[in-house]
Amino acid sequence: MKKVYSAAKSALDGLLFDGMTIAAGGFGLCGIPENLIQSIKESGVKNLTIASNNAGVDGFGLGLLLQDMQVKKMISSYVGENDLFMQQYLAGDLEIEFNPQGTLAERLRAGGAGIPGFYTATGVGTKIAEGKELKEFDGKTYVLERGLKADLAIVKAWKGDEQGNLTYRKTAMNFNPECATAGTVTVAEVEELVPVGALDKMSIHTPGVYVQRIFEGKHEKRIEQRTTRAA
Amino acid sequence: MKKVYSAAKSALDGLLFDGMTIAAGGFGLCGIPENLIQSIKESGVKNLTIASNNAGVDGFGLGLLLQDMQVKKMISSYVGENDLFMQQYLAGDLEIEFNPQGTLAERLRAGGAGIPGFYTATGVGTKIAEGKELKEFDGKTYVLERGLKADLAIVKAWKGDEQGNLTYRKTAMNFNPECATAGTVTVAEVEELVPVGALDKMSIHTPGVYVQRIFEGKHEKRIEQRTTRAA
Amino acid sequence: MPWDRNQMAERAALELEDGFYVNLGIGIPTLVSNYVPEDYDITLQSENGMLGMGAFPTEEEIDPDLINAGKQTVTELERTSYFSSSQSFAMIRGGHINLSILGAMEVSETGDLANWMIPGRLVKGMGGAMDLVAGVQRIVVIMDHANKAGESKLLKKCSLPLTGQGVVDRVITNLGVFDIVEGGLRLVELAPEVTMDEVHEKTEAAIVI
Amino acid sequence: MPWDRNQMAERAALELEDGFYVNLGIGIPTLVSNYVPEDYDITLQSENGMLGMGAFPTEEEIDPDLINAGKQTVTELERTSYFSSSQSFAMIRGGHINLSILGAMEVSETGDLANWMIPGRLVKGMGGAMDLVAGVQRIVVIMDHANKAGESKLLKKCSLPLTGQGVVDRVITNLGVFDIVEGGLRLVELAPEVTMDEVHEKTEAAIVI
Repeated sequence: MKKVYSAAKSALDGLLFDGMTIAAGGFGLCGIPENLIQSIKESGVKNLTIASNNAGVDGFGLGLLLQDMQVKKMISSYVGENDLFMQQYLAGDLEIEFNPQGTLAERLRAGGAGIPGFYTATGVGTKIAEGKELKEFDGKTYVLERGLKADLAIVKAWKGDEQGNLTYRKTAMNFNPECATAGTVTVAEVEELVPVGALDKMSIHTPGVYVQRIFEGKHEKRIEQRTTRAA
Repeated sequence: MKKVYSAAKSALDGLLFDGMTIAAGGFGLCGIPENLIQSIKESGVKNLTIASNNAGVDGFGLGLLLQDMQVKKMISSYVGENDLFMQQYLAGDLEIEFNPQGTLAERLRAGGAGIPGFYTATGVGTKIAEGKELKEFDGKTYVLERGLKADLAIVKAWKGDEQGNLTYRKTAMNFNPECATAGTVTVAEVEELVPVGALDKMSIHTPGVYVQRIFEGKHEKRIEQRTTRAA
Repeated sequence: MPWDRNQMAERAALELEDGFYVNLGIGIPTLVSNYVPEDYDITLQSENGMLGMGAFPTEEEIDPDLINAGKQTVTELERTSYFSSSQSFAMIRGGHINLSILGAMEVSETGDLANWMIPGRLVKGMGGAMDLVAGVQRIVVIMDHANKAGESKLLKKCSLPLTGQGVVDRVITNLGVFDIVEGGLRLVELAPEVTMDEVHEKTEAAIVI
Repeated sequence: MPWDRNQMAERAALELEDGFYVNLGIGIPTLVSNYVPEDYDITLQSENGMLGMGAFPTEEEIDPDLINAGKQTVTELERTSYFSSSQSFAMIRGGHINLSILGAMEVSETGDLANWMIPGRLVKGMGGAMDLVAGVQRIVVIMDHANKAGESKLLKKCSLPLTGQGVVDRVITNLGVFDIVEGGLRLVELAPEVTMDEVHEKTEAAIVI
């Protein structure tokens, strides 16, 4: 069982199909699977539903998939940074399902954990709860949210090994561990592929059981809001 | 805000009351909060409901709390290793609520995560689901399980710092992270209290926000099933 | 004289207690961190997965793997821990964060809060705001008392789609500090030289004594 | 000649596929690890929070912080990762473990499994068994075909309280291998010199061809 691939293209071989659902890690442009997104763009696959907290920016990250209208629907909490996105959205070419950020994260975790539904107070009394089942627990009202699974999860980690074990770095972790669990197949790109045993066993954030394919890639790691103080 | 205490007794000061619910980390005798259990025994607090995967052994771990009949009810998945437990159970002095191990773990996580209920396939069609709400998702039946919170959580970690950040070691992690989130107040005992900044930031398994009190203790770490192979 | 942005942030800093874990929204709430008392041990949570958020980095310190929920580059502290999004919101939803200070477009007299969408305008999404207002122990809103057209933002009922229902504990505006209580807003404090008459005039929501 | 314990375990090892993540119950299932083909890359999960469980330790290697779900001391491997109980069962419940091989007291012709309590006897609890049978992709049971009184353990309906309903995929007994299919048990394989007549005689559950 070899999990290691040479690059994004081979790692995605046979996995893509029109109309599929993809869960993508990353928050803004931080910790996004840059190489896999680029390769999905090049594949030309269409009608994608993508669960990702954000939608990238024009010309980078998930924004790349908008250039050829590959995305049918986004499941996101915030999509403000992308003009092309907004054009397609306003033109009715792109559907968006807004999920509160914590609900999206928990939906992905639940999907990966075999939990088809859970109750949360988030969104009760708002548009988000409309049409969803409400239930009272101990006198407080909660809304039923569904676990979310994806045909494919694409994630980015700092280091990974040949068994698919992954370690993330700082806030580049974000949604990646949840997405990794929610994919029927999960493909991981890492900055550094290390020998099995080289990772600290107590800081393997995604155990290899969740990762079917892995490759080492180069990462631009573009910064969205460069904010500094005087030295 | 000083979280550091000198020992179990002072760390528990003012927290114990008769009839309270305690969530206790550990699996078997592995990763149990030895010092806190001993101190709870000495406090004489009564009528406890304890959520813990197991119930210790005679004279060690949670078994200590049975000697003076301090426990009213256990919420556990397996309690086989304790004669005194069985005597009190058979005599009707001790109530037990069996939870499947994964359901117990998820109930504690949910309790700590503000999720009052979740659906699982575990136990559907068995005694465990009797009297609980069933619901169908995508043609499969699931049972509603409730989030579980405790008045107090007692956990044991390998290393911790003065901010309450905790790092566990190997399988001594087990239920400790879940219990830490489920306590209204959480007290942690560690093998080594280290300066803030000394823990690897990517392997802090329990962030300090969950820990209100912490102390360094000595640990016997008794082994339940010493099993070896020839060298 | 009504408070300016910085004075509102300074007033909001009085909401902090030593040892608090706090989540600050973008905009004026971010300024609150400039007014934390020196002897207080305050830990800032950033909902993208960080507890113990530090200052903005120097040019040399910039790390693309280290940003806050506003996607700005930040730094870490000795105490910092990192975690995934589901863990971050478990912390928020589970009531482990003591205080969130955030901005709003409207607040109602029953504590409803609207700050994520204006019908007819481009909707960017709620991000983590709905989780924060539903989960954090105490919600303090900082906002101008009236909008640019001079209309009260403290309403009987929000006109905009809600972010959360009955979630606000306290509102700090340029005119004063108000708690949401049974029956409406209770005045806690007035900005210097602001009169009760002015507040009444500029407030649609019921004010209770 | 019916299989003995080791032969049942050896037969069960044929259920493994290269790359599988596997959870083995206590008792005979544990023996399966002795028969893993050398060229297979198999990872054992231990539900107390470990993926990549190694052999028992030598005296020198014993570590009280390193035990398996049977509370026995074990060792780690290069590939090993550790995680908390909720993460361990997220893995199990979410269907990420390929195969679980476990013992049973009774299995019904519809795949019901009973292995955790006998009414009137001391009940110790189900541990992780209910989660495993409900969540793991494929459930293979190893058990004797009949109990000590000679009564079939493959029943039309379990007499004991269930661990899981309709969860068993395959049963390996000392007499042979049986799949749970529409209508009952389908014989997959007989132990050497065991006849179909003997199986019919010793099986209460319906056998389909």
